[in-house]
Amino acid sequence: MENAWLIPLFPLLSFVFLLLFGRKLKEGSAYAGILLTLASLVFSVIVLVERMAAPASYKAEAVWLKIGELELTAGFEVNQLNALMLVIVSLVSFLVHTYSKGYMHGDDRFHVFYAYLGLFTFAMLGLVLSPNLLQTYIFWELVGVGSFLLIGFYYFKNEARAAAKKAFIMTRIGDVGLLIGMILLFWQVGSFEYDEIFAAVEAGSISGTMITLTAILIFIGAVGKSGQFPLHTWLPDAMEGPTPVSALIHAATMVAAGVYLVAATFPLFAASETAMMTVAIIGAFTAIFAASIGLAQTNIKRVLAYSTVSQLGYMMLALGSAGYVAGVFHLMTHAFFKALLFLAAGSVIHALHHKQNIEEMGGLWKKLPLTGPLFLMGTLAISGVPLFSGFFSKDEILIAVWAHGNYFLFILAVIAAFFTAFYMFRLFFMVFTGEARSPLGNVQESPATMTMPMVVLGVLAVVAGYVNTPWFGTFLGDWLVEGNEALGHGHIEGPAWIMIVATLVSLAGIFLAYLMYYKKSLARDWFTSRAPITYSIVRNKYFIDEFYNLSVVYATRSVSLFLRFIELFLVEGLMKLVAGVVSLLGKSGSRFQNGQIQTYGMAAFLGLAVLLLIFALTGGYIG
Amino acid sequence: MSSVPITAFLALALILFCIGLYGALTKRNTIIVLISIELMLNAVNINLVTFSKYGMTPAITGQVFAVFVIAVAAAEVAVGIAILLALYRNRRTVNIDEINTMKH
Amino acid sequence: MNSIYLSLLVLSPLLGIVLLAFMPKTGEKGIKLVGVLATLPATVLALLAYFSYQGGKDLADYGEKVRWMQFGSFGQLDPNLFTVYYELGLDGFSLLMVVLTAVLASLAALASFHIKREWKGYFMLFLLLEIGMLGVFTAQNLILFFLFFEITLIPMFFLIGKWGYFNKEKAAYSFLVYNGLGSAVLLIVIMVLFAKTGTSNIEALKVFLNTEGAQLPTPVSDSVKMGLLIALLIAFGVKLPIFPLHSWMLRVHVEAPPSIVMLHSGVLLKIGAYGLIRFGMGIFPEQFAELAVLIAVLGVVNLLYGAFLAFIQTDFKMVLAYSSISHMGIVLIGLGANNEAGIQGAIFQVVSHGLISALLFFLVSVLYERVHTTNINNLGGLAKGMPLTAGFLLAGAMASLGLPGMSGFVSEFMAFLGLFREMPILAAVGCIGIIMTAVYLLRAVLAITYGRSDRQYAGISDLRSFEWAPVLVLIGLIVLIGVYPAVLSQPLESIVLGLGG
Amino acid sequence: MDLETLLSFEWSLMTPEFIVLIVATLLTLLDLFLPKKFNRNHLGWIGLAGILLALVSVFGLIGRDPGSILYDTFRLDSFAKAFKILLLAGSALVFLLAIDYEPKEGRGEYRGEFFYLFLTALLGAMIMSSSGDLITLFVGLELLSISSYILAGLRKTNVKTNESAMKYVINGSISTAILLFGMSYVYGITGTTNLKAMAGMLSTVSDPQHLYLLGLAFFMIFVGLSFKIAAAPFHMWAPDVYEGSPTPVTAFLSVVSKTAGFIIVIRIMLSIFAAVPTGDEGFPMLFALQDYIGFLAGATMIIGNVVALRQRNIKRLFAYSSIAHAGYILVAFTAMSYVMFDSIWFYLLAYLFMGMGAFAVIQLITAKEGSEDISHFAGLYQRSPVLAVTMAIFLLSLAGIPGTAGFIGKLNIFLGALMVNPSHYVLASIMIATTVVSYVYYFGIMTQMFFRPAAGLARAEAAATVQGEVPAARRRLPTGTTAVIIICAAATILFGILPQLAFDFLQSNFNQFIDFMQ
Repeated sequence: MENAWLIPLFPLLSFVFLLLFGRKLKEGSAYAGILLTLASLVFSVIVLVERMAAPASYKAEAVWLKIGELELTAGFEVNQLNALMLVIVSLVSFLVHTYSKGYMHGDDRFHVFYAYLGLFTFAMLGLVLSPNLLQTYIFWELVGVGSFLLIGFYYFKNEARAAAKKAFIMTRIGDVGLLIGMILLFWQVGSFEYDEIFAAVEAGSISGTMITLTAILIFIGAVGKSGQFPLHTWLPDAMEGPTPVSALIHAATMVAAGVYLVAATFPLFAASETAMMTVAIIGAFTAIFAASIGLAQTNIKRVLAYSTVSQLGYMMLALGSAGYVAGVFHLMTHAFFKALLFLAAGSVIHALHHKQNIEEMGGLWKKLPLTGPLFLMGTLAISGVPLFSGFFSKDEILIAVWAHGNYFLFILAVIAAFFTAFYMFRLFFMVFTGEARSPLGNVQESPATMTMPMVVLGVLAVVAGYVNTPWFGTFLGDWLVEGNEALGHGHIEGPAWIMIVATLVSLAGIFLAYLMYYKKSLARDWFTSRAPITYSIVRNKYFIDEFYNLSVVYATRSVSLFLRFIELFLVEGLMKLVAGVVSLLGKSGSRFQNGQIQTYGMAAFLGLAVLLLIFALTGGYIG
Repeated sequence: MSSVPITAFLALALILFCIGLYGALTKRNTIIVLISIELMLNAVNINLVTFSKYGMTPAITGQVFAVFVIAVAAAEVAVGIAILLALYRNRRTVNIDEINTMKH
Repeated sequence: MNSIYLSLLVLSPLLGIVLLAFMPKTGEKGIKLVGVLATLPATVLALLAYFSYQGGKDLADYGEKVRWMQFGSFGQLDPNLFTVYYELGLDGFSLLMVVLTAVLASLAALASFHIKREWKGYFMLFLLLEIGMLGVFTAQNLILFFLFFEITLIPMFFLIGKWGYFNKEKAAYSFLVYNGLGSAVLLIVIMVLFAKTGTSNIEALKVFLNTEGAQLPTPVSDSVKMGLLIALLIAFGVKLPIFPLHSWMLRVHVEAPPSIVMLHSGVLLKIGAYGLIRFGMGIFPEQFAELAVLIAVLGVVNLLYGAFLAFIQTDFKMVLAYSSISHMGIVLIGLGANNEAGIQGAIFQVVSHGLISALLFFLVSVLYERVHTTNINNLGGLAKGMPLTAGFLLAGAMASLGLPGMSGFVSEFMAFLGLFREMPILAAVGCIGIIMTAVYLLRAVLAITYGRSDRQYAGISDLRSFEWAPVLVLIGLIVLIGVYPAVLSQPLESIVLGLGG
Repeated sequence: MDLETLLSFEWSLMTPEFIVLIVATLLTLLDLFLPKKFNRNHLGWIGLAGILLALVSVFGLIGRDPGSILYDTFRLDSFAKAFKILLLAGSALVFLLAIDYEPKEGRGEYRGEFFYLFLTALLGAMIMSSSGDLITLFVGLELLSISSYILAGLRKTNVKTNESAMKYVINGSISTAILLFGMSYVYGITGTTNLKAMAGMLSTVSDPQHLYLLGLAFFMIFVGLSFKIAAAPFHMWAPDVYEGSPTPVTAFLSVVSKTAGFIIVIRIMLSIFAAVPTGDEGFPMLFALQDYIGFLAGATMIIGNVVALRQRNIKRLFAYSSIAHAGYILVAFTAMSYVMFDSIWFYLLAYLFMGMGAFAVIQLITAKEGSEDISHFAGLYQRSPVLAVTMAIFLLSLAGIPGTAGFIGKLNIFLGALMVNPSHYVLASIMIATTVVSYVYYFGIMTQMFFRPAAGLARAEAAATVQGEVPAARRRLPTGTTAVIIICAAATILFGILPQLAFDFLQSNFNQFIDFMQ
């Protein structure tokens, strides 16, 4: 555990190494990346195991920056939460590294891709290990850059450029919130260390309003990263990046960082009811809002993107409802099955030569014997079908919400679950069943490097749930909250009917999708024809992007133009004025110099006269 | 004789000076300008002599000074006329307001 | 006490000037070589000083003091009265600035390989400029400071006016007039202090003006002090530049040759900050505290004004120019906070922006060499033709927008840390600037490097030979500071503790 | 007075004056009797030798305690010595210029005058500097003026020259008249023309009417004198006269004659009006009227610098610039600080070198180009870099850039203006602001020299240079001018870097000029 700090260094090494020698290695770069991430995976597992054994959390720090008397430290900490995260991140990262070997095959910037992956993994692991807010923020930003670079990997595509820029800027908006929040906290507590902050919160040395304020500011940061409403629009666009990236960053790890942050600072939130409420409401709203958009998308990756947004909303909802364990649990399961879904989608896209529109797909079940079933597993998991991982975690969340008494939010969550089940199976049926709706060319299954990781994730998508179930015990939960009351209980008891409701709802969703897209006994436009406006609104994602373009972007431009006006007329004008006055003086002076001797004499005489006049008027001396 | 008050002399000098100044600054003919300047200098002489006779502390130096002034004034005018002649040779004019090729 | 180390350091470029004076006009290679070599001694000595300081050497040992001139005949009363010494010295802050200057000078000399004509005159002026800059940071009294300060003025005028781009003469003049006015105001301040206290030594002034009942030739009232401080603010506000006084600096950034702009925005602008901290804050602490709010406000205004205007520029150089304004706003923010965090942040920003803008402008010159335009509308997809340049450009932009792990972040962070303590609301407003920085930089840089690439840029060559050195050195330093800020903070400890309310 | 009283005087005090006088007479006679074909330039060298001799003798006298002869009409005090040095050094340089001066139409029959008139003018200036009596002052002044009238008009056949001389004479005479009128009143109140005696008398004046009269006299005298230093309101003659006169004469007017002007200003003002007590606590009149002088100083600086912006003729431009410099020096005079003498002396010294050097270059260029338009400096850097660089040095010094004597001089003046209490903030600000304005035209010339390509005749030459031929500017560089340029450049830099050389000289030899009033 003392060597946990090594874990992020392996990927960093791969980053540097590939930057320097990648050009020579070409595709060989893959091995460097894979091996190094494997190393960090191994270490993380070791750490996790040790962590299981020894309850006490470990922390090591050194002074990083001295400001007068203030000393800012940097170091690393291992506790239950980040031990778990370490494994999730390094595992998914490792799998994605392997997968990409096949997926990115033949790209002339292959090595760059792996370098970027390394950078991102390094940042993400570092983020997880951070013992204080400052360090968190630092890696938080680095993660953002990693994602920025990978989204913009196809730099020559203007869409990619736009998407990358958008992602960076929108997340940065959130980051500023985080920055302000943590600085305010710093001046309250006098330190960025989590434990000291929590101690201060415990001791009640921070005013309630300040807690609420800082908590919400930090949450804004989380909103930005986790693509929560209203800062969610970047995440779907981020699908411009290569699909493995979507799996790694925009499903499993970085977007989960927001949830992780809230979880990591949970005691702070717990201390403020308002903050909790905000988190819960935003979460719930995002969940249903994104799910509803997912209903009408036709791009395979975008559907998944919106479902990610909605699932993250779920997690936020859980945390906001004091369901710490539920949130983290869902974070874990979601990481697995969503990564699986993305990789599977990736393999579909790979097989169809980068076709992404599901309207053009169909009947791939036969052609992709391995991808199909794996995709189905993922779909079942996310839809919360019993015995799949998603089922347990989602169930935990619902219970937590109910137990916390947010009945309205509970209903929203249930509806969201219904939507989820519906659009996921809509996706599944449209892609894999029926007939191909367009010539697909020759389609064959992806190479092993791509399928193997999917298999691993498939297994996890199924079994991951059993670490924390109402039936076989909830040791994940118990372990997570061990020795820290502030996080709440390992398992919240809830009425049994919730589980049944959840199951029914998801099944209903599946059934509806079945009718519409498989049996076709229910016309596809049954709903759309009835409510065309609603449909177009949903299809256009509630026109959020358009709204932003009209408001924020336009406002910025106009401010700039106004300032330019000032620049031209005030600043420059002032300068010109002064210069003009001087030269005018010069002109009049030289005109007075008219070459007439007598004028000169007259000037002297007038000067004398004026002096004498003043002298006479002042009756003598001014001094 | 001494019934004439000092102020009268001073006033005379002042008036003479002003006339001279006026002439020097307004006349077109350079010769007249030079003459006006002579007037101004003579006003000075009157002052000096007056003071040396009727001043609070009469002293001969005033008159000495006056003599110097007269001498110098003569020299000055001589030079002035000489330059004017040179000018006249080249420009065929003594009108002071035409001597303005250099300006601004 | 009296080592000639600093004199050697400051005057070492003179050697180069003399050498060049005797070289034939036409020997391009030789001239360039001598020009670059001549900047090295200073660099070596500066680094030596830095490391031996890290090794525990006392900076006071570098001090030197020689009687220079004495006004009036007050020798009998007091040999020091109205006497000006030639005195150089170092403290943590000036040490950093000297190192920065020396290093940047060497790199800029390398960048000057892009200069096309009359290398002889160019390098002679260049070296003269370096002397001025080094002197400014080592001068221990105001008059000497002013002397070096003005010495930088002349070479700059010629370097801009002769080797600049299209509108060079106009740029040179507005540089001259603005800075002339600035230094004029500065001179008045200096002379008032000198005339009233009889000394121009900075330390002595600190003591005289801040101890009750100090023996002065003529008393200095608080209102006078305030007036002087405001005058200082204007004087250095021109250099920095502060909002309404900045238009000259835009022209310089656009018209001057990039190698000179490296020095200009890397070091010369920083003289403003240096002066404000050294004299404004050092000599008039109380008054400075009173003005803190004003300064912070000015800082935020600079930050936002620059950022928003950079957002709509079409010339990349213009974007960088406005971004300099914006970043100097952060310096002011740090000073306005007027607490340890803020001041240290400001100083960090001074150094880090020096490095970053130098890097960016060097890349600009590399770019201009190949594509002969800096208009972002005509550029695009350069990542194809010159991936390395593009990559470094992106890295530079990231550093400049305050990416953690690079120097920009540390300074920005500390400045805001400081300001949030004193005036949270204002600071919060300032944070908009952080977002805007990202917006305009990405807009510009991505427009140049990403996107469809015109085939006309397909065949262009990437970084080559001498162009590597500046890029690597600068990136290296930027990252070093970002990862291990102690390299800067450690020399500053004493100073930061000394300053600040 | 009989012979032995005459012999009893310490004539040695007048050695420098005698030397100059003798040389002047000598030159006159030689010029009269030497054959026509004899090259009159030798006269110039003789004159130069004489001046240098006089200079040496002044240095010889430095040790002497202040003394006065001829019943206090002639006094040799620190002030006189210090400023005579300036006058002599200035004239020496002028001579070097004059020897090389060759107008288009040739110097024909008046070569001789050209030299000995300089000497008589110099003599007048020297007399002024050490005269203790209004009459001698006046005579000295007129000796200087009349000689310079003739010098200004020496190129008889040249219209411009005639005109400038005419203007000079008339304005000069008017100023003299005004000056004398003022003097006459002072004499009237004191009844004596001896400065020391006057001071004695005036210190007891209390009758308000007399004070009022003195006030009027003060202004008349000041305006009268402002002509000599070319300061407002009597400055307007300067540009025309400078433009029209032969370049050496212009140099003489702007350097030596200006110095003489300041000498007489200080002499009269300080010895007469500093003595007059005013108000209740006997505040000296001069201080009471400071603000008027300050006002004029400000006006002078502004007019000089602002109008100079619009000049195209180089000599005219320098006329305005010299007006401006007169303004700067007046600031020092206004302040009346402890360092007044030092600062004025040093500034005049600096101005001597930078101004003279600049005029030397101008003479060189204009002689070659045959025109005085600024544009003829274009591309000078290509044609002869050295010349361009030295000119740049002079310009920088005039603009008061650090590292040159001009800067130290300005520094000194500032110090004076600000160290007195109440400080002259306004005046100092005007001074510095106008200095910045002056950057524009000084650097304008540099722009021509360094940035602009050469035009016309010059271009051909530049081309020649490119082909490696020796350009005219470097070909047959006239000895005198070259010497002046070198000396001036060296001195400008030297006193800019090590002003203490001059300061030490002042402080150790002249003991703060305390013997001025005794």
